[in-house]
Formats: sequence, structure tokens, C-alpha cells
Amino acid sequence: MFYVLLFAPLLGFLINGFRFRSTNAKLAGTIASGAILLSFISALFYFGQLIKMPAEARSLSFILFDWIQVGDFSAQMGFTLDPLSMVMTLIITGVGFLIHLFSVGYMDHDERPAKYFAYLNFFVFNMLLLVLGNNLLVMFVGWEGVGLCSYLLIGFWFSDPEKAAAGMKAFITNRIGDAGFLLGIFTIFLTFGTVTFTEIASSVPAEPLTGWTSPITLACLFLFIGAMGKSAQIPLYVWLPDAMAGPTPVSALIHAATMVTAGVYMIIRMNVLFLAAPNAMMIVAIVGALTALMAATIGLAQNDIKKVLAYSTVSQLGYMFLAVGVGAFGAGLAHLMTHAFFKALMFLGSGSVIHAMHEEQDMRKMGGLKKYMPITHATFVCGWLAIIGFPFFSGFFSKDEILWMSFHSPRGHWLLWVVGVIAAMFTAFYMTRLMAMTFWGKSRVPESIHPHESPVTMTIPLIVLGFLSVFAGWLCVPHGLGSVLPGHPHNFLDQWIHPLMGKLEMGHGSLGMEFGLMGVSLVLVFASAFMAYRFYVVDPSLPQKAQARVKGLYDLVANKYWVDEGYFKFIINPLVRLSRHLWADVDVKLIDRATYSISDLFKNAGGGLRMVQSGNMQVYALYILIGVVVSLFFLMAR
Amino acid sequence: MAEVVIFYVFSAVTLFGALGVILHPNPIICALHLVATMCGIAGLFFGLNAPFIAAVQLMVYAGAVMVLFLFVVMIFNLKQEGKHIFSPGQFTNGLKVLFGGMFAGLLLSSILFKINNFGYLTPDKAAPQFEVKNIAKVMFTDYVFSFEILGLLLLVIPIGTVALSRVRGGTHAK
Amino acid sequence: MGSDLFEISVNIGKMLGIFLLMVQMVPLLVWVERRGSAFIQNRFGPNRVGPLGLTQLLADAVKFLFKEEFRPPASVAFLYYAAPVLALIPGALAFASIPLAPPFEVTFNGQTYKFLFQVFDLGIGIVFVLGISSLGAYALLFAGWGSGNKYSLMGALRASAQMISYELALGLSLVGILLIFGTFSFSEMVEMQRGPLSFTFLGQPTTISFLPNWGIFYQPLGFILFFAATFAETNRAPFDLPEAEAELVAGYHTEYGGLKMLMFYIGEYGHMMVASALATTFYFGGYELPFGSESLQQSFSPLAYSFILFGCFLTKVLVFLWIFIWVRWTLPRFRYDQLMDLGWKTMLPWALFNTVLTAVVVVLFHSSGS
Amino acid sequence: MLSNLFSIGIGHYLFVSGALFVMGMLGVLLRKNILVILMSIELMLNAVNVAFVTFAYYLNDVNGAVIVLFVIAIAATEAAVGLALVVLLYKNFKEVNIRFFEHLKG
Amino acid sequence: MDAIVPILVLTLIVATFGSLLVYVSSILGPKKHATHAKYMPYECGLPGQESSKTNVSVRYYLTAILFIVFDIEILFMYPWALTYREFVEAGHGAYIFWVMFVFIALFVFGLVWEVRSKALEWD
Repeated sequence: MFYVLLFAPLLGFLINGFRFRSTNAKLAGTIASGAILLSFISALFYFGQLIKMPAEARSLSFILFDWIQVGDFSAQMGFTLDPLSMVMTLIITGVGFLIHLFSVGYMDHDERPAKYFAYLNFFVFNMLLLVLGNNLLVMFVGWEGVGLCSYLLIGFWFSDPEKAAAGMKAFITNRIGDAGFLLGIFTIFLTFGTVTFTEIASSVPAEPLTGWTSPITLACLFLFIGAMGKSAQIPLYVWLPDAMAGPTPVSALIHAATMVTAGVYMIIRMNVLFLAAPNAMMIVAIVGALTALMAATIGLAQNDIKKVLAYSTVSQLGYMFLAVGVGAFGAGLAHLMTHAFFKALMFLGSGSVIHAMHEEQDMRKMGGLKKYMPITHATFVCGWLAIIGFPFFSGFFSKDEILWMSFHSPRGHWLLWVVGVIAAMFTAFYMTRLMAMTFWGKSRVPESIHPHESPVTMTIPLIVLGFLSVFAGWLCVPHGLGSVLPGHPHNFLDQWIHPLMGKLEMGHGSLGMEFGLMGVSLVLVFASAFMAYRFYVVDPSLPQKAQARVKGLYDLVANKYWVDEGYFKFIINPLVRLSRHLWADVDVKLIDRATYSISDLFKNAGGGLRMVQSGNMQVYALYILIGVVVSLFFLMAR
Repeated sequence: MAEVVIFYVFSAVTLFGALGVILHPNPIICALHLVATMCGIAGLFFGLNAPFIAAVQLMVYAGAVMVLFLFVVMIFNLKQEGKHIFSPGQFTNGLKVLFGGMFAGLLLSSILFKINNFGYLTPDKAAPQFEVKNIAKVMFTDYVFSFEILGLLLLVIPIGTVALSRVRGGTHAK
Repeated sequence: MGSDLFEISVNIGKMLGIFLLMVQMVPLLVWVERRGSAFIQNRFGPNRVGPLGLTQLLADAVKFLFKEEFRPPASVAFLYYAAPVLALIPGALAFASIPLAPPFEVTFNGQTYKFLFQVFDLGIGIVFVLGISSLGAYALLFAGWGSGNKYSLMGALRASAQMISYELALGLSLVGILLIFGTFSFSEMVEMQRGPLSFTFLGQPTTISFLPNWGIFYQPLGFILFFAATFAETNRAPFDLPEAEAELVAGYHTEYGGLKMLMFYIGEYGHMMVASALATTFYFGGYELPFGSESLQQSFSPLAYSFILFGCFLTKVLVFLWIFIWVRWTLPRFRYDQLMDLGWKTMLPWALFNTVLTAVVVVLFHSSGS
Repeated sequence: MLSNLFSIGIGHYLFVSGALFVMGMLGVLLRKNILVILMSIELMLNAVNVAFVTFAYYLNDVNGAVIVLFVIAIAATEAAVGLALVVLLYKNFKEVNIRFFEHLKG
Repeated sequence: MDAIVPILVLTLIVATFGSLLVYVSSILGPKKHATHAKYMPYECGLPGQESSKTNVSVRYYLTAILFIVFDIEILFMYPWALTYREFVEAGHGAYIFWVMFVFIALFVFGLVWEVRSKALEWD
């Protein structure tokens, strides 16, 4: 059963991979979706099994085979189903299935649907490897695999050079992170002599180490570099907005719901290690908060609907890192889950819009789509309310928990809270702006385009995800909030993963403080959302005036702080120049000359030895015989 | 007594056949000698209490491989041109014989002088280790992977030979 | 061979007896064939010499004896003479390994000896017979190449290509029988076919008392494939392409005459007898009587009972031999491409199917009970 | 010494195996005809088989017998491929002398 | 193992019998003067067309190669079939079935390839 869970996507990949020339999107989609559905059902089965177990013993392990045995080092191809990987598996297969279903409609007219679905299945397989592996190496295999699939899918329409370039950019940026991750694995192996999660967790010292150069801190920082790459944090976030070149369901699955959260998952998985390195956690929290803020500001000025969502994703990922950085792993996971739902929903919704608009992504050419696409609009509203943190929608609970934790946790700081709230404010603004420009207000749709509601295979996933976006938050109601709500809902998710978490004493903050802070953030969020509504629906001329007033700031934001250009100017171009010099001066003049002279030597020597190689097979056999006789003599003489 | 007869009769057939293979100028006669060798070896297997392997030897070598050899010789009439049966080259041939002799001396003398030391190895004639069922059990449990790989090899070989025999005008021609 | 003179001499006598049985069947079969073909074709056949033309055989034998000995100059002497001798050996060896009746015990000089009713029992019966009969191709190749005649060579090549092609289907059709019986040994197989039809069905022992426990009821498809393949193995009609006189003069024995020709005939009929004996042993209970063996066994002495069963075996074999002859004079000859197609593209897949089917059925019938 | 001749043991079979191997080796080294070289290779493989079965019998170990079955299978297929190559060579060059095919000369 | 002595003896007997027949016919048969025509290879009385360097179809030897391969596959099925019942009764029926099923699947794949590549077509 477990192998069904793990290998059904691989099987789907193989089937679709072998018939990659097929253009039958329905069949390919059915195979791929069926594989994921099978996987999802098995995951549900195991979920039922885990729930029945006592809380401390919730762990099932499966060893496929011994993978590597070298000296002291041993790694198994082994998998663990524990509460944490269970949640991830359910998200991956569940959301993955919905997105596969959506793709059937979305990729209907594509030329290579079988290839697309094969990649998508392969991605799910690798993602499952990543979350289910019981040691860092298996995780790394999955980590690389999802990177590969991400590259393949971003560049899926590779005939467009820009899109192919976006794929390469994602891949190369990820390589930097992966190098860090690999260094982290090495450091961990050097320190603990093992790469298995449970063994690492049990051998981490109980007392936190405050030094900057302690191996644990180093390992954590290296791992975090890996997470930066995969989860698009400053400074390696630049690939994610470009990754929107891929098909929209890919953006939903890989670049919103699952792959980009792998970094967060990895840190939660290694939480015991990170708790022992407070400095590393501080870096994580600061980078997360800054990313949340910076990406949110960039999102304010984007006009491409998918770019807005991409920056929003980066920003929300920043929130998650903020959460895990201050030790609120449960909150991080909760936000990971709710974000997977509402962001996948919004990406799919945007896909539906783009599909309806005939591949038009510019929001300035939309507007007033509400009356053409009622279902898309209704579900999008759910996602919008969830992301801005409207009370009792899913994002509200998780985001509020993060903000409260960043203030209250012993590893937190009030500055982090301030940054978080400002980011939340901006989030509310740009999301409302997106809603307003796309669905509300007057239509700016060109004459030639007739928007229409999407087919039923596309709307069903939207409806299911909309439902989840609204209600999933009740799985992770913050403790303080739960105590005053009717029925006193527990923080189910926190309790669920509690056995896996290291010990971090949170203390009891005052309930009044918590509600006060929540009130402040809610007021700011509502105010900013209302302002955006005023700007883009009530009086569409206002944005122009506002832009003119803060022109410098606007340009800075609209051009994404010139980060890409900066990278080119200060890193890539100097590197290219340096390597050109290396090639022209060192390689050609020094190394080549040396190797040529050496090769000349061998060439001449070989000319002499060429006589030996007469082409006469029997003489070759004679050489073998001579060798055998000589070695026999040696053996017998001993 | 029976085992002495078996051993000497069949090893005589085997070695005589082998001599014929390496000394006779006509490839057809060589092949026929090889058939005799194969039958002799099958007899030796009988003597070693392995009748199944002996029968397999008969079926595969005597019944299939040698038939193929004879087919090829007969169909293509691969007669030897010229009267030399050995490769030319006095020096290398001398070396070959010299080292071959040294190898033979080392190998056979080491076996000969160890015959008495091998006395402690007494076969358990009643032991069922050569019953085909035991062979099969080992083959389908311990060696099951090799077995499936062999299946793959047996898939590849005919494809390769069929492809080879259809090539016209060299290996690179279309 | 035996531990004392009595045992050795009985064994040698048994060996000679069984071999001569095989050789002496040949003239009889020739007569049956000629009379039978005449009967089928609405003619008389040989009916002048002796009663029913039976002594025609003797006359023929004498005629063969006094034929001129002749060897074409283009031939290779050793191969040319060795081929007919070689044609005898595989059939004789294979026939000698088949049990013709259960073992019997004889008391002589106060000592009890146990004799097998066969020349030797290797315990790996089937594989040995297949291994030995695969040597049959050499007789053809020797004759074909040794005659120095291109028609002989072509006939030999055709015959051996046909033999090896059908050996596949033959060997594969036996896998089903092995799956059912789980043994290579002929005598164990025959033992297993004693009594009424009984098997385990879904873990329930089931007995059908009005049918004997014969292999044919477990392997009907396997039997058909096996029997068809033996026709090709023996180069009999409708698979007698190598001797197709319209195309190849007379096949690989074009250049043979007299007793040498006769030896090829003995080889061919020997093959037929081996095939019939094998079919009997695998699928029709061997020497076992279909019914009533218990009462017979009690009313006769063991030696006499052995001979009664031997008669039973011989009867079954003769029925098959008659079928061989009947088919030869009923069916037309195949074309060579049809023949190869039948072997490779029809019988081989069906035999594979039979194997898989039998394996599935064995799993279904046997595993649910435990 | 003479009694050794009549009490057959492991050494006798190994001696035959060794002798067979040496003959096959000399055939490979010395013969001119590719076909005969192939046959000599078969001789060597069979010598090894004899050694395998001998050891399996005298050491009471069934593994030797299993290996022999694999060797037989692989050697037979090797002969099939080898012959296909020889036939191809013969069809193209009308030549079976191994010294003719020295195109891999350095 | 002792069964091999009867095999040897029987082989000897049959070979002697056969050689005897060949020899007897050479003694008893008439000796006639041979003509040139009699010494020619027999081709239904027509003069020999050409040498024995005939162009025989390459398919014979292809058939032989395929036979070797399939023969080995079938040989490996024999031990399998022999122990099949024992595996099944020990409760490993599915295992031993799939072991051979994979093998047979490869076999079938090869056979189908050969048929489709027209290596088995005779014309």
C-alpha cells in the first residue's frame, strides 16, 4: 500500500513518458490524475492508520533497500510516515490531484500533453521522495528531482527563448542553493556521523549553542542557503517571478503549493537542530521578514496577474520562514497548509482567467470579469479573503498566529512583528488591487476577446480549493483565540506534529496583548484594503496621481528594486569577464601548452609502442597468456 | 569400478575430440570432433552425478550449438584456403607454444601433485544436492536476479543476431 | 549393470530384447503401412506373398540384403557410412529409457533380484530423451553433407531446420506436464496416473471415478501440441518436406540404397515408436490399465502381471502408431513456409499459452487449500 | 602411484578440465581459421564447466551446478553471436583467416 | 550414475549392429562395373547442373540461432516447472509464478519482435 502511495506517480510518469508523442490530452490527463488519485487514497488510508495510533508512536517506516554502505557511512532508501510527512503528503497528493484535474482542461489544446503530464507526475513522485525520505540523502534526491521537474516545466514551452531562459534561471539559482544544502549535509555528517533524521535529532545537544562558528550553526546556515534557493528567499528569490513562464497549473502546484515550501518543510523537519542554533534561527527569521516585506512592496506595482501572485508567494514564504525562525514551527506548517490551499486556488483562478482571456496576462486589459466568470470570481473571493486575513478565513488563523508568535516567542522581537504587520498591510493592498483590476470595476477587455467561464474540470478544483481556503483554518486555531471562540477549538495541527518538535519554552503571553495586537493588524489591513478599493474601483484616476507624487519610490518598486540588474552588473558580468580572462590567458597560454607538450611526449612514446598493437587478435591473447603465466609464477613462488 | 570406466572412456573421448578440434585442417571435421568432445563432457557430468546438467549439455551444445556450427560450415562452405592450418609467424608462434607449455605445466603439475591432498574431499553420493529440485530452488531464490537478467540477455541476443545477419555491405551500410 | 552373473545376463538379455523389439517392429510397421495405405486408398496392397502378404517383409529383407553396395565418389566415406548407423542410436537409446511395465522381482538361487522393465532409469527421463533425440539431427547432416549431392544437403538442412523448430514446441508443450506431475522420471509419472481421476480443486480433494487419472485430462492442449510436434520431429507426413520428391529427389537419403536405406527407415520408425511411447507415458497412463488394475494384480503373479501391463502398454503404443500411419495417408503435405509458420508462429505461442495457463491453474487449485 | 589411477578423485576430473582448457587455449592462440578459434573458445568454456561441476560434486555444494547452467546458456548465446559475426565477415570478405582482419592495427 | 553403463553398452550394441548391416551388404551385394553416369551425383537422371557451391538461404542458420536461444529459455523452464508445485504448496505460489512470468514475458517479447522483423518468413 505504501509503495502504491509512493510509486503510483512514478508509474504514471513511465506510462505517459513512454507515450510522450501522444496528443490525446484527455487520456494522458486521466492516466496522470488517476495515478495521483491512487496516491491520495493511499495517503488517506495511512492517515486513518496514524490517527488510530497513540500520539507518541505515530511513525511508520518503510525500508526499500540499503542504498549506500561505505565504511561508517550508511544510508538506506528508507521512508518515514510520521505526522509531519503525513500532512505534507496529503497536501501534495490532494492539491496535486486537483491541479492535475484542472490541467486536463487547461492543457486541452496543447501539442504535447503526454509530456506535460509525465513531468507533472514525475514532479509529484520526487516531491513525495523529498517529504517521505527518512534521511537527508533521500530528501536530497527528491530535492534535486523537483528542481529538475521545475526546470522542465517552467521551460515547457521551450520554443519561446524567454521561457526557456526562465527555466534556466530557475535551475541555476537553485543550483546555488543546492550547493549550500549539500554542504549542510556534509557538515551534518561530519558532526553527527549520520544523515538519518531520527538519529540526528537524538544526538543534538540539549543546550543551544550560541557561537557563530559551531558546526551546528554552520550546518543550519548551509541548510538555510538550500532553503533560500528552493523557497525563493532573499537573495535567491529572483527565479520565482520568472518561473511564471510555465503553464499556470505548474505555477500553482510547484511554485505556490508544494515545491517552494520544501525549504520550510526541511527546516521544520530539522527543527531540533535549528533550535540548538539560535543565531541561525535569527538569520532565518530576519531573512523571512525582510522577504515578506520586500516582495509585498514589489507586488504593489506589478501589472501581470501571475507576477503579482508570484511576489505574493514569495512574501508568504517569507512569513513561513519568519514563523519557523522564531520557533513557531506549528504556525509555519499551518501557514504552509493554508497557503497551499488559497494560493493554489488563486493560481488556478488566474489560470482560469488567463484561459478565458486567451493567454492575456496583463491586468490592465481585464476588469469587470465578474459577470462573465461567476464561479471563478466567487472562489477567487474566498482566496482573497483568506490571504488578507479576513477573520475566520483560513489565512486569518495562520497569519495571526505567526504575527503573535513573532512578537511573543523568546526567539522573536517586536521589530519582526512590525515588519510582519506592514507586509500584511501591503498584502491586503495589492491583493485587493488584483481583485479590483481583474474582476471588478469597468471592463477594459479588448473587443476581440470574449471571456467565458471555464469547463467543469477546471471549476471543480476551484470550488474544492475555495472550500478548503475558507474552512481549513479551523484545523489550526491559535491557542489564545481558541479559548474565547465558541466551542473552544483546539489547534489540531500543532498537537498533531507536537511529538516531533524540539522543546522551546514559550511561556504564557497575556491574552489582552494578543487581542490588542490582532486588533491593530486587522485595522491596518482593513484600512489598506479599503484604500485599494477606493483607488481601483471607486476612482480609477487616483493611482496615476499617487504614482506621480511618489515617482521615485514607485519606479524603485515597479522595477523590483533593480535586483536582477544588480545581479547582472555585480555578479554575473564580472564572472563572465573573469572567466573570459581565465580562458584566454590561463587556459590557452598556460594549461593548454603544458598539456600539449605532455601529449606530444605520449604521442611519440605511443608511436613506439604502436608496434605492440598489431591488430592480430592471437598476439593479444598471447599477451594475456604471458600475464597469466607471470602472475601464476608470482602466486606459486610465494 | 563403474566410475573408473566412465571416467576413462569419456575423458578419452573428450581429450581426443579436443585434439581433433585444434589439429584437423578441415573445419567440418573440427566441428565433428567438437561434437564428440561435447558428448564426452556430458558423460563426465554423468560420472559426476549431475545427469541433468549432462542432458542440458547434450541438448544445448551437441543439439543446438554444434548444429549451428555445422549449418554455417555447410551453408557457406567455409573451406580452408591454403595448406597452413596455423597462423604464420615463427617468433610469435614459438612464444605462444612456450608460454602455453609453461601455463600447462604450472596448471597440470599443480593438479597432479595435489591429487593425494585432495583425499579429504569425499563426495556425499547419497546427498541430494544435485537433484534438479535443489538446483531449481537455489536458482529461483538466490539467483533469481541473475535468472531474470539472463532472460533479458536471451531477448537481446536474437535481436542482435537477426539485425546482424540482415546487414548488407558492411556494418555501416544501410 | 548388476552385481553377479545372473543379474548381468538378465540385464543384457533385457537390453537386447528391447532393442530387437524395436527393430522387429519395423517390418511389421512397413507392412501395416502398406496395407493400411492401400485400405485407405481403396486398393489391395501387398497380398500375394504369404497369408495377407505377411511374408512380403521377408522377401523385402532378402532383397535389401543383396543390393549392390555403392558409394558415390563425391561423398565423404566416414560420414557417408556413419550416418545410417547414427540414425539408429538416438531412437534406440530413447526407447530404452522408457518403462514398458512396472519393475518385477525374480528369485534365483535363493536370492531375490529386482529388475526394471526398461534398460535403464536415469531419473531424469524427459530431459534425457530430449537430449538424446536432439542428436538425431547429426544423422541427417552427416548424410546430407557426406553424400556430396546438393539435393541431399538441401534435404538435410531442411530436415534439421524443421526438427529444431518443432523441438521448441515439443519441449515447451512438455512444461505443462512437468507442472502437473512435478517430476522428470517416467516411472513416477506413470505411478501418478494410476487410479481414477482425482485432483485437488480449491483445496477440496475431488475424484471422478469413471475416468482414469491420465495426463490427457489435465493437459488436453498440451497433448495436441505434443503430438503434432512429434509428427514433425519424425519427419512424417504431413511434415515430410525433407523427402519431398517433387522438389528434392528424395531428401537427405537420395544417395543411399540397400541396407543403409533400410537403416534410415528403422531410425524413422524408431522415432515414431519413441514418440508413441512418450505420448502414452505422458498422457495415457503409460503401462497402467485404465480400470480394474487392483483385481488383476491380485489374481496374477507379479511377473505375469508385469507382462500383462506390458501388453497394455504395447496396445496403446500400437494405437498411436496406427494414428501415425493413418494421418500420413490422409493429410496432404505442407508447403515449407507454412510448416515453419506453423511451428514458430502457431504452436510455439500456443505452447507458451498452455504453460502460463497451467501455471495459473496449479496456483489456483493448490494454494487456496493451505 | 598406480592405485591413484584407479581410485577416481577430484584430481582426475580437474586434470581433464585443465588439459581441455590448455588445448582450447592453444587452439585460440595458434589456429588460423576464425571458426575453429570460436570452437576452441567453446572448449575453454566447457573446461571451466567441468571444473565447476567437479568442485560442486566434491564439495557438496549446489551453487556450482547452478553456475554451470548459467555458463552454458551464456556460452551458447556467445557462440550464436560469434557465428553471426563470422558469417557476416565471410559474406563481405570471403575470408575466414583471422590474420586477414588486422584493421585495428595501431 | 550406474545407469550410464547400460547406455554405453547399448550404444555399443546398436553401433555394432549398424556397422554389421553396412558390412554385410557390402559382402553380399553384387559388384558391378561402374559407369561414368553412375558416379555422377543423382539428380533425377538429368546431368548435374552445377557445383555443390549452392546458394542456400541464410534463413536456415538464422533459424538455428533462434533455436539456440529459445531452447535455452525452455530448458530453464524445466527446473521451474519441476519445483513449481513445491513452491506453491509452501505458499510461495505468487512469487514463483511472477519469476517465470517476467521471463516468459521477455520470451514473448523476443518472439513477437522476431515475427515482426520477418526473420521467420520463408519464401
